[in-house]
Amino acid sequence: MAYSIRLFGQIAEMAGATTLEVDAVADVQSLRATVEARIPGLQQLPYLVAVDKDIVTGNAVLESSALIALLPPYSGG
Amino acid sequence: MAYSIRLFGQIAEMAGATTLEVDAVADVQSLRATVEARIPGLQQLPYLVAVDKDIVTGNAVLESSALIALLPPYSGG
Amino acid sequence: MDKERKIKNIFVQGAVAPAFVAESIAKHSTKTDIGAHSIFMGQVRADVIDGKTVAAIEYTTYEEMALEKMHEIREAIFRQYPLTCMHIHHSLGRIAAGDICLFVFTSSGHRKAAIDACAEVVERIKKELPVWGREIFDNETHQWKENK
Amino acid sequence: MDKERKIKNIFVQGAVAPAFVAESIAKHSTKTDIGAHSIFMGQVRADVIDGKTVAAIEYTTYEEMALEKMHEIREAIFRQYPLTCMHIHHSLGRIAAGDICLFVFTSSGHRKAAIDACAEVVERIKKELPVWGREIFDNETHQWKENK
Repeated sequence: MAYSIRLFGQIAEMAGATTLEVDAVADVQSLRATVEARIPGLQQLPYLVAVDKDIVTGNAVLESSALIALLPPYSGG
Repeated sequence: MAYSIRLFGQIAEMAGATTLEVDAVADVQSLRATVEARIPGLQQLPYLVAVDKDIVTGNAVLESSALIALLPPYSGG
Repeated sequence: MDKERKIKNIFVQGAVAPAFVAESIAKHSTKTDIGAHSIFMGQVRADVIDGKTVAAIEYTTYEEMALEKMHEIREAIFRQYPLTCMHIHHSLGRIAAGDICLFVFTSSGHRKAAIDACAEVVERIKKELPVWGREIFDNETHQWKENK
Repeated sequence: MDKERKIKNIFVQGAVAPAFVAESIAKHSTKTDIGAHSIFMGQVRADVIDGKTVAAIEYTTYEEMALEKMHEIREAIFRQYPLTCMHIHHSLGRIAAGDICLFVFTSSGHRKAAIDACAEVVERIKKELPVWGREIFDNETHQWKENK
């Protein structure tokens, strides 16, 4: 089991890719630790985690079917 | 000495004219009494008096050169 | 009349055309310090009153006074908000239901000033400009509007 | 996705043309219960940062999420305000300084609803839509914007 995480904006630029494959993790907190270890500089950025197109605030268990995305601060409009 | 008073909107319609000639009066209060006697229905309308293009609230002495206008409630925009 | 800015005419005979709005917007693309535009437009409603439908509103004004008043409002708004520009057009004459009778356009570096200034100008126009609208019904009777 | 209203696309490739704004306005002349239109437009500023000038902003989005979020915002706004209609267009891709990148258009019977709804939609778009703008400088370096 693994996730194909979607990366956007500045995070995609930092990773040099628009997706990142990571092994299964239990929850969003573990996910954050994992992706921060993989993408240099990410830890310094106040990014959001979206699961199934909703922002997760705090922690949450991750289903194996979860659609995960990492979102840097918004700047639309 | 007399004033040629400008009438607008509903007041012009009530008077059937866009100006009204009135003999000299001392102040705005006297003016109001005079025009209300001349224009039937005016007393029932909450109209404003403009002197030299400024609204007069309360009473004020009228110079002989005063440019007077009667303004019904606004409805622009 | 030596005021800070020249007194501008805001009155136009007839409705404000959407194409005119587009031209106004397009002219601002060279002003690259603008980040936000706010526009308000008044449109004549076909209100039904006692079974009669409003077909048009006929606008008249005390023009000399209205333009001086608008000038005062404009100066006050420019003092209050960091605006790049402000454009105002008010129709006179008979404006059919569905047509635009007022166009207020403010621009600024950032959204808050543009939005707040536009809203305040609209309120002040409604409250302070000597302009009168006569609602003409489909049977050619009429009644005078009054702003709330 | 059985929601009350259909999820609408708000994204357009490239700038919003003033002529498009005019067409949108003109389409509303048949809706004669409308008395007030409020429009907000965002325009790309040629900001100067550390001696470099912004030549364009390149917008990207997480489209599926943004459209769902926009749908939620739209539904909430329609519940809050008596609007006749609401139209939103956000640019994607490279938008040059001076061009329009956001167009929000609300209409109502009376001015307060149209104005307040428009202002609130703009705030929510800035705060809640997963959209990113990369400021491209005249020397082709860039930096990422962040909404305040």
